[in-house]
This record gives sequence, C-alpha cells and structure tokens, in this order.
Amino acid sequence: MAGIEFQKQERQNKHQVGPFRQENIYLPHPAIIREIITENETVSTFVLEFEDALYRQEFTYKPGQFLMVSIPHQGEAPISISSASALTTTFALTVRKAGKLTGAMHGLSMGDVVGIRGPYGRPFPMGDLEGKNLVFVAGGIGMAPLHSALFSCLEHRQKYGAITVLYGSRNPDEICFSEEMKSFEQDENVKCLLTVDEAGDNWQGHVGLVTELLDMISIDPGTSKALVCGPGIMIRFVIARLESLGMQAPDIITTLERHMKCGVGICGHCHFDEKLICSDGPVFTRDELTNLENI
Amino acid sequence: MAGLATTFGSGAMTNSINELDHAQVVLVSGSNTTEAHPQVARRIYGCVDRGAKLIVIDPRRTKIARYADLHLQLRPGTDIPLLNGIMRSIIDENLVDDLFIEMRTENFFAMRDMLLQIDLDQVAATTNVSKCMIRQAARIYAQAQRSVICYCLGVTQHICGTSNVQSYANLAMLTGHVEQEFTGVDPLRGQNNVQGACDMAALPNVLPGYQSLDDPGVRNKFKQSWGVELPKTQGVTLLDMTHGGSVWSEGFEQLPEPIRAMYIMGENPMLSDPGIKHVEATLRDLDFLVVADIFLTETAVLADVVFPAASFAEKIGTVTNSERRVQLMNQAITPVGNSRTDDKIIAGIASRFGYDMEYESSAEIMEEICLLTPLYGGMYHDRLKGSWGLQWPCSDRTHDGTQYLHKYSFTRGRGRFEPGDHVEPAEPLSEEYPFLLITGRAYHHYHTGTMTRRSHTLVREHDRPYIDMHPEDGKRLGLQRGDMVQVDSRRGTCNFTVKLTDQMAPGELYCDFHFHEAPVNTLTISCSDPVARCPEFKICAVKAEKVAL
Amino acid sequence: MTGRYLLAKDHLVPLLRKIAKSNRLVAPVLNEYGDTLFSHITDLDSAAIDLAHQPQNSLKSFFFPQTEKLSTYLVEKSPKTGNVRYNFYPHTVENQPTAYVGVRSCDMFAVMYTDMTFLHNGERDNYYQKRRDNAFFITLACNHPFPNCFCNATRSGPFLELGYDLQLTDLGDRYFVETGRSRGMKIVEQMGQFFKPASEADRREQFQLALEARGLFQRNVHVELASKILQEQDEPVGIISELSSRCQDCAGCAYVCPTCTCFNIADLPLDEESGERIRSWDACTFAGFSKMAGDHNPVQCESQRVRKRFLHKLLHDVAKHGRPSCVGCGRCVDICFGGVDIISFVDRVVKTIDHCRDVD
Amino acid sequence: MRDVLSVCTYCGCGCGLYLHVENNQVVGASPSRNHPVSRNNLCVKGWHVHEFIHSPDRLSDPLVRKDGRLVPVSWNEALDVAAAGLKGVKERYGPDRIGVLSSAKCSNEENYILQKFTRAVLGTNNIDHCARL
Repeated sequence: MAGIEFQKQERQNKHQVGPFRQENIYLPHPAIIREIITENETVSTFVLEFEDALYRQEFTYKPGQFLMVSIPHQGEAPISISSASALTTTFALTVRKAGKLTGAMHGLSMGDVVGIRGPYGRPFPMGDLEGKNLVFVAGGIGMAPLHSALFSCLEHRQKYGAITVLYGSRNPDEICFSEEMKSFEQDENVKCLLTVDEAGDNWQGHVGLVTELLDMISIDPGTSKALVCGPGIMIRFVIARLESLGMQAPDIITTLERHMKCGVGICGHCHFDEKLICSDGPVFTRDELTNLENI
Repeated sequence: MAGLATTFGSGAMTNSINELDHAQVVLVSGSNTTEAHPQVARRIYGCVDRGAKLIVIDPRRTKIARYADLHLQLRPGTDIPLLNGIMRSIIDENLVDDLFIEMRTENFFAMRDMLLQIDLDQVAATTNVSKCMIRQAARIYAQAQRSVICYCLGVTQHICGTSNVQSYANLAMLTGHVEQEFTGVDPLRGQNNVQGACDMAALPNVLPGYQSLDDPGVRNKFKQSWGVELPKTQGVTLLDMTHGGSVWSEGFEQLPEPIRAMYIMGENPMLSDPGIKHVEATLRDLDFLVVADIFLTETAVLADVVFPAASFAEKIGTVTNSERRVQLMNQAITPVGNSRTDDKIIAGIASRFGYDMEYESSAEIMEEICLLTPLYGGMYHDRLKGSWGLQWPCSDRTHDGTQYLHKYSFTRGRGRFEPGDHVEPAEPLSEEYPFLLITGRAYHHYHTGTMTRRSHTLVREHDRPYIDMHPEDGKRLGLQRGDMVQVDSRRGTCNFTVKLTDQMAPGELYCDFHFHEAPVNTLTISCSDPVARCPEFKICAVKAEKVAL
Repeated sequence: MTGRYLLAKDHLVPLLRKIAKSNRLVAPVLNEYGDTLFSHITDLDSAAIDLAHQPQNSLKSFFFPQTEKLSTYLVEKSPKTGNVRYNFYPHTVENQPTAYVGVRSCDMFAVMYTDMTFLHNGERDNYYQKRRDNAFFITLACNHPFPNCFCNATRSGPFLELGYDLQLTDLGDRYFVETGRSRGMKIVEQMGQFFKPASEADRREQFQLALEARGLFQRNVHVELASKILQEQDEPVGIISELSSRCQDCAGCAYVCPTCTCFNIADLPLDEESGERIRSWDACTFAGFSKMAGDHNPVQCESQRVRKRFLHKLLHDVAKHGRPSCVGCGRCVDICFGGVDIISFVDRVVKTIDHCRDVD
Repeated sequence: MRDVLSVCTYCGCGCGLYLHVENNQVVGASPSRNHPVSRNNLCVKGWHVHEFIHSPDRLSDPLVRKDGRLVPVSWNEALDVAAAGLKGVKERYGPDRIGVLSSAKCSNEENYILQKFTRAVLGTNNIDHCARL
C-alpha cells in the first residue's frame, strides 16, 4: 500500500498552489547568502534566505526536492536542498565545486545574492517512512539530499524506528557534515558508520566501499526502508546489495541526478527512459526504475 | 595549390561536389571528411551505399576511415613513397591508361623510369602499409572507370606538400582518371572563400583570375581600368610577412627586407600561423599595423588602428566554394553597431590617398571583376541572385558555368608527370621528443575560433583544447580520460585535456588549433614547402607528460 | 458542431486579405530559389503562397523559436558593502493574433503534441502559451502525400478530425471547408460572403479523396509494430550501433522535427553587470546535452545518444503519452544523409521480427 | 520574420542556408532544401551560425592606439590615422615594405578591393591570405 500512499502524495504535490506558481516559470528570485559553512576543501553549505519578504514567509519545501540556482553569468543548475524542512525562513544548499557554476558559487561570500526557482521535484515519501527502521546510505555529495530527510526525521524522532546512517567518502577530508556525523557517535538516536576509499594517516575508521558497511549492520527487510544517494555506480551496487539482503523494491528509495535546464519537465534534458528526473523524480523507488544501467 | 597548377595548369577542384555521387571509387587522403567537409562525406556515403569502393589514406582512423573498404594508415609524411608504390603496382599489373598518357600528358618516361626503381618492400617499410594493401589499392583505383581523388590539408601541409599533390595528380593521369565527369582530383578547401581569395588574386604572384603579372597585355588592361601602373616585382608571401623575413632565406637570392607596416583584413595570424612567437615579434616590431575584423582578435590587440567590420550576414557579396561555385550572400541585417563592410573601410583609406574607390554597391565591384577577369566574366550579381550560383570558368553573360575542369584538354595543354621522391619530415622524432604531433581542425570549431567560440551551443559541445592519444601511450604516461597533459616541442609548450582514442596510431598525437589557451602553433615548426610555402603543420616532434593537479 | 462549406479557390486570397486585417498571416511561400518555407506574409499580392509542396520547415519555430530571450539580468555591486545584487527582468513575448494557413495535418498534429509538453505537463510555459493562444489554424488536408510522408502510420493524417479551426480539402476548383474549433465557425459567420454550404455530394467527394489519399503513400512504415517490438523484445543494440556510426552529430533531425522540443537555457553576459538568459533549440544527439558538472556524462557515447532519440520517440513517449512522438512528416528522412532517420530505424526494427518468424 | 538566403561561412562546401531575421536580429539558421551542395543539410556549425553574429564582443567602433591603449574614436579619425600611418611607411621605406593580408572569410568583392588597393594605391604586390593554413 505504500506505493499508493506515495502516489497520492505526489498528486497532491503536483497540484499544490504555492507562491512560486507564477506567470513566468523561468524567472528566478533573488536570495541572499546568510551563511557559508565550509564542509571541506571542495564542499560548502550555503544558507540562503529570499530577499522578498513575502516569498520568505511562504516558501516551503520537502526533503528530496531541489532548487534551480542561478549564479551571475554562469547560468542555472539544479541543486538539492540539504536542510531539513524546519519552520525557519532560511534553507540550505550543500554544493561541491565541480564545474563552472558551482566553482563560481564557491567564490561568493556572505551577503551576496543568487537566483532561486523552485522547489521542484517529487520529495521523499516522508509519510511512508513513519514507523519504519530507516537506513540512509550516502556516497560523497549524495549526502546532501539525504541530510534533509535525515534531519527532518530527527525533528520527529519518535515517529520512526531505528535510524542508521552509512556514509562513504573518497577520503577522510571529503566527508561532508563531519561535525554532525561526529556528534552521532554519542547520539543513541542514530547509528552512524563511516567509510573511506583511501585512508589518510589520521583515519581510524573503516576503509572500503559503502556496500561493505551494509554487512556490518542487520537489516530487517520487512520493517525497513532504505534511502540511497550517491554516484550512479554506487547507487547501482548498493541497490543490488540491499536486494540481496531481502529488501523489497518499493522499500528502496533513491534520488537521481541529471543535467537540467528547466526543472519542471519541459526542456527534456533529464529524460531517463520514459521518466523525467525533474518532475517524475528525482526521488524514485527501486520498482519505478526498470533500467539501472545509465543512472 | 602549386602542385595541381604545375601538373594540370589549374589549382582547383576538377569536379563538382555532386559528381561524387556517381563515382565508382573514391580515394580520400588527408581529409577528415565527415567532420571538415560534411557535404562531401555525404556524397561518399551515398556512392558507397550504391556499391562504390572507398579507399582512405590517413594516419588517423577517422570516421570515414572506419567506413572505408581499404584504410591505408600510413606513417605521417610518407604520401609520396606510398603513391609511388601504388603507381608501381599499377604498372606491374598493366593497369596503365596508355591512350590517355599518349594523348594528354607529357614527361611519362621520366615517371616510368623512376617508378621502375621503386622497391615495394622498401615502400612498405617506409610507409608502414603492407604490400598487399598497396596492391589492392592500386587495383581498386585503377580498374574502375570513374575514380575520384579527394584530398585536403593532410596532403598539402607538409614540407613536401607540392610534391605530395603532384603525386596524386600523377596517379590520376597514369590511369586516365581526370578530364571527365565523375572522375578527377579534388582538393577540398578549408575556408569558405579560400578559392575566391585566390581567384581575386589575394596572392603575391598573380593578378585576378590567375592572370600573369608579367603579361604586358594584362598589365595594360588593368592600367587602363585602374588608372595606375601596376607594381612589377612579385610580392612576398604570408609567412615572409609574418616572420620578419628572417626564417625564409632559402629560395631568395638575398634576404627580403622586413615588412614595416601591415594591413590585415579578417585574419588572425597570431593563432593560425606557424611559429607564433616569430609572428608576435614581427607584428610587435612593425611601425604600423591596421586590422579590420569583427572581433578584437589576438592579432587586433597588437594593432595601431582596429576597424570594426561587418559579418557575412550584414553584407551583399559573393563567395566561391571548393567546387568553384560563385554564390551570392544576401544581406540579412544592417551592420552591427557602427561596423562597416571591408570594401567601404578600404575605400575610406584609399580616398585619403587621393584614390577613388567608392562603388555604389558590391554589384558594381563585381562588374569591374567581370570586366577584368575572364574566369569570372559572367558572374554578374543579377545572374547570381535567385540562383544557386555559377561555377567558374564563366566567360560572359551567356556562359552557364563549368561543372568540371580540363574537359578535352588540360588547362596547361598537356598534363605533366612530375616524379617525386620521399622527403623526410623537417623534424625527425628523437628520444627527447618521441611523439609525432599532427594538427588540424575539430568538428565544432572553425579556424581560430573567433566566431565558433562565441556560439554557446558549439562551445558547450567542445569547450577546451583536447589532444587525441592512443590508449597505450596514455597508459604508459599514466593518463586517464580527462587528465591534463603538457606537450612540449623545441619551440613551445601547450596544455591539453587528453582524449584516449584508438583513432590514433601509437606514438602519434592529434590536436586542433582553435583555442588560444593552447596556441598549438607555438609548437609547430616554421618550415614550409619551398614552392607553395605551405607550412608543415602536420608533423612536428613533441614530448608529452601528465600535468600534476 | 462541425459545419461544412465550400470556398471557391478564387476566394482564398480575398478571404486571407480579410483575415489579415486583424491577424498576422503565416503560410507556405515559394521563394525565388524554389524552396517552400512557412513565412510571415506581409504582402499578399507579391508572396507566392504555395499549397502544392510540403514546406521545409514546420510551424515549430513560430511557437518555439530557435533562440529566444527569456529574461535580462543585472548584477550590481553595492559600493558600500561590496555585496552583489542580482535581479531578473522577464522578456515579454510580443502578442499578436496570427493565422497559420495551409498547415498540413502532420504539422497541425505536431502543434497539439507540443502542447502536451509545454502546457499540459504540470507547469505552463508562458512564452509558448502566449503564441499558442494567439494562433488560428487553417489547415490543408493532404490529397497527395509527399515521397517521405508516413502520417498514415503515425495516425496524424492525411486528413484531420480535430485541432484545426478550418480544414480545407482541395476539390479541384473549390475547397471543401470544415469548421473545427469555435473560432473557425466564427470566421465563417463573419465572412459569410465567401462561403457556401456544402452539399452531401461535396462531402462524399471529400470522403472519397480521403480514402484515396491513404492508398497514395509511397512509404510503408510500420511505426506501431516497431513500438510493440521495442516494448516486447530486447533493445535492438545492433541496429542502434549501426545507425549511430553514421550519425553526423549535426542535430538536424531534432531541429526539423516538429515534435522535438528539447531546449537549452544559457546566460550570455553582455558586460560585467548584465546579461541575457536565452533558450535555444537543443538535441539529445549532442554530447553536451547530458553532460553534468565535472564532465560526468551519463549518456556517454554516440550510440547511447542515438538510442535515446529513437527510443524516446517510439518507446518512452508511447509509455508516457500513449502514442509515439512522431507525426510522420518525413523531414528527418530528408535531412539526414547518413540515413539515421526514423524510417530506417523502424524498418530495421520491424525486420528483426520477420527474422524471428523465419527461425520459428 | 524574414528568411534570407546566405552561404555558410564555416567551410569550403558553401552550403546554402537561410538566416531567420526578426527585428534586425538573426535568430536562427536552417538549410535550404534545394541547394545543390547542401541539399537540405547543414552540419552542426551551420545550424548555429547565427549565434556569433550578435555577440556582445563584436567590435562596434573603430579603435586607435593612444598612449599604448586602444580607444574608441570616430570613423573619420580612424581612417585618417590608418591612411597617415600607411603613407608614412610607404614614403619612408617604399611600398614593398608594406604587407597586406586578405581574408578567405571575406567576399570576393572585398578581396578584389583589397588587392586593388594594395596594387594600385599602396603600389606593391605584397598581398597574401591564409590559403595554406
């Protein structure tokens, strides 16, 4: 029945009329950078707030959704929201320096302005997660959208069963949200396991692929849901491992990344077989994805 | 184009592009046809689909080479021995067109004697093409009724470029594959109006329509029309101008005196010419430099005066394509900003010299060209408007243009065999510089990129300088796709993003010259063919190593 | 309620002249070079309206231009704080009622198809919508399909049953006129002097032509069968790689396709403080189409891109919209010299089933 | 929108293409169906030939070097400076010390005019273009 619930939610979402349903769907709104948190050498979290007071008040989003972010002269790119949907007027984007636009974004400072459209896309089925044991599996910057879901769950901790976070990074220096990850060590609410591909001198933790962490925990397929995000190849391996552990396809939820131009299902850039990542996704359950080859 | 001029008497594509449709054999050499001349590739696809055979001679395994029946992946710079080998096989197998040679050509015996000296085993060793492939190519090419040779800058941009071209002409004459429809020797021109610029005598040694500078009758005709006596002495070539006359001692009795002032229209020698450091030194050292261009190019920034010129969409004028087709470009918009067409700019300067060059329109300029240039005698704008243009020679208003050249006889009378011998590349590989670098064009960009690099779609597709390398070489250098590689020659250094591809033979590299970030012509050598003065862009020795990030 | 009328051929231009008083006219025009293009007609008397040839362009660029400004942006640096202000000002689409005349069934159908993408997909594209709201269609039923046409196979012609305002059928000396949407009826009412009621005999004549037209197709393209095979069988990897080896990467197929609506959005800086955000046609056969930050590209090689195009048209859009996104206009057949067109693909796919049958 | 037939400026094939013009802006390009060379086809460069025409980098005004920097000036001034500069070199060193580079990207008429200027006005045969590059 979970699937039906999910669809209902999706339908609601599609017909939701918010402040951003407007005449011109391509018009960004200025948002001010309130804070920049350096996660590591290539990743920073930008805390933003709309300039316009009305938008600021009415802007809402759900974990798993993304925004189209404009940087002066660099164009626009889709970026997942990494903050929990708490009732503040700020929201956060965690961005890795990868290309021209993200590179330019890293050159901005507090008080600078970016353009924002959104939120877009189908969020995580938060309702379906209630009462379940949750396993968050992230690789690299894939932690950003999961961070939003994870902290939303933690805000209502009692609604969920056990929460496990498995997080893989290329090396210890590239771990994002490392303070929070560290704080989980003392937190009995969350079990958190980290792994890196290449250990540095100061790394005492696990070395290896994130799939190996799945063998270090026990998952009850009947009562668990897994949320997976990371590079395509990692998603593929993690899903295969979860399935071999007996998890059912509707219980495996992932979020995909694609080049996007419009964010609202028109421009065609994010076609993924018969789906559009931007409007049908970016969040998908395993059973919705027939072909994992090119994710 | 000196190669074809000495053998056939005219340096242009002998056929029309459409004639390729009906060829039985197409021999493509030194041309990445699918990328550089898509419309020619299209004809090749078409005729191959209808059963024609395709032979490709290219050191790279290009798309068209993959499509070929026979790909002769020769060692760069060994065209002449390869063709001599093919011609020797043709003689051995008695596939020579005796009648054609007898009726239409001269100097065959010298050619035959030279070919009889050829040792095929040695050819195979020099060119890296097997004897069997050479023989097959000879049979396929010679036995067909209608064989066409298409070549591009991969043949001409060598120290022995003229000789290379002559070798292809020799091959065509040996088998009688010229002078007819659907068969001939076709150089593919790189830029949209190279043919026209040559026809209009933007050349130091001829007058419009290749009329002789020395012919008193011709001189008199121009004197009457222009009202001044024409200068007598042959001028200097582009490389002599842009290299301060310093590196071109051979061929001149005495060093020409260096140029002191230049007028450059729509060219960017700071990227396109070999040995950029020389070019820059020369241009900086000039007393006076005027540049007219649509963008502030690398060359324009060195100028004393820069004129904003109108682009092709902003003027009426004709251009001549590879197949000698003179077409009219219609004006789409008024000149951008305060720019002007080049003829108006020049007229403005001329008037300050007290010489009147004001024309009512470009149609009036063309009328003067028609009057003075027999080749273009009938190219009036009113005839070109509303038509697809006319192919020269077109002598007068009643002439319908010429589909293919050398019908019934070569322009120079008899076609002349010019035996050629292998010339080693100017810069041999060495232990220190073990890679052979080939330069050329890329599909998404054009020349120095002044236009294409301002086209956002083309830039997205191809946004930085790449270098192609065989995967084995890549492995040896510890390179992965997308790594940066530094390439050094004895003259300069460039950085590229590496692309590992089996298009390349091991030991050979390929890059394009469209990017000012990697000015490839700082690497290339300034040596050139002594006759055509075509620089050896296709071969220089370099080393390559991974750039640590 | 569909009305049926007759319009004498001599009265077509006078009718258009009346319509042109309150509309811009777009019709196929034969130019001096012998090419027929849908063009704006500014002077009815000098333009050679050509209803005999298929226009080489579709109506796509009239609703979705090849390049279009979406907005202008300003980046201002505050001298006090050094911080940047960054604002977007939308570009307004000029708003003019336009009558599209002589539109063939495939092109009309394609407009309805692109409506699904631009208007009925959750979000509405207001640039497209403004142009669409202002459009009035006088279509022309195809009595004589052109050599590369196969709209019979895509169920988008040769005669239309809906979508048009007025549909003309050439009955020799006169047009049989059907009114579709209410605006068509309004024209007939307002300009009644040009129209005569059609008789049952006229209607039968039109039926007869429609019937005959179906038999005149030179191409036999099994689009639906190919879609079915693609649904049921493994991906035709061999066919895709064979075709992709001849793809020129020119985007011509996508650009001439009346239903291909992929676009790129790019910022073009004018100077340090301002720029334009434009959108331009894009094609899934481009390598840059799916390239993400840091050069990661999920659709890496040529064959995957060609796969994307064909499967999107014949498989994925069938799953999404219930029909292939091909209207059988044949333009991509004409434009691709490599033969990487939808007909070659369909033919090859259909052959695989023949082969299976042989084996059985 | 007007469709203006022109010739692609990107290679020696000489493909016929239509430039689509709206409000004195070239907003698109497409092939000509009946052109004998291009026959309804263009390569990727041809399809995007309109994209550079209105680039903000286009030179708009003549520039003259003053105190080492190129500064915008009027046409009259620029033409005066250019003519004076060329004249000066011609008078000091003779016409054969002036070189002229013409362009394979300009029209026949412009090439003709430039070589005429070189030969008739400057008085030298020192004219060439980049045919070999």
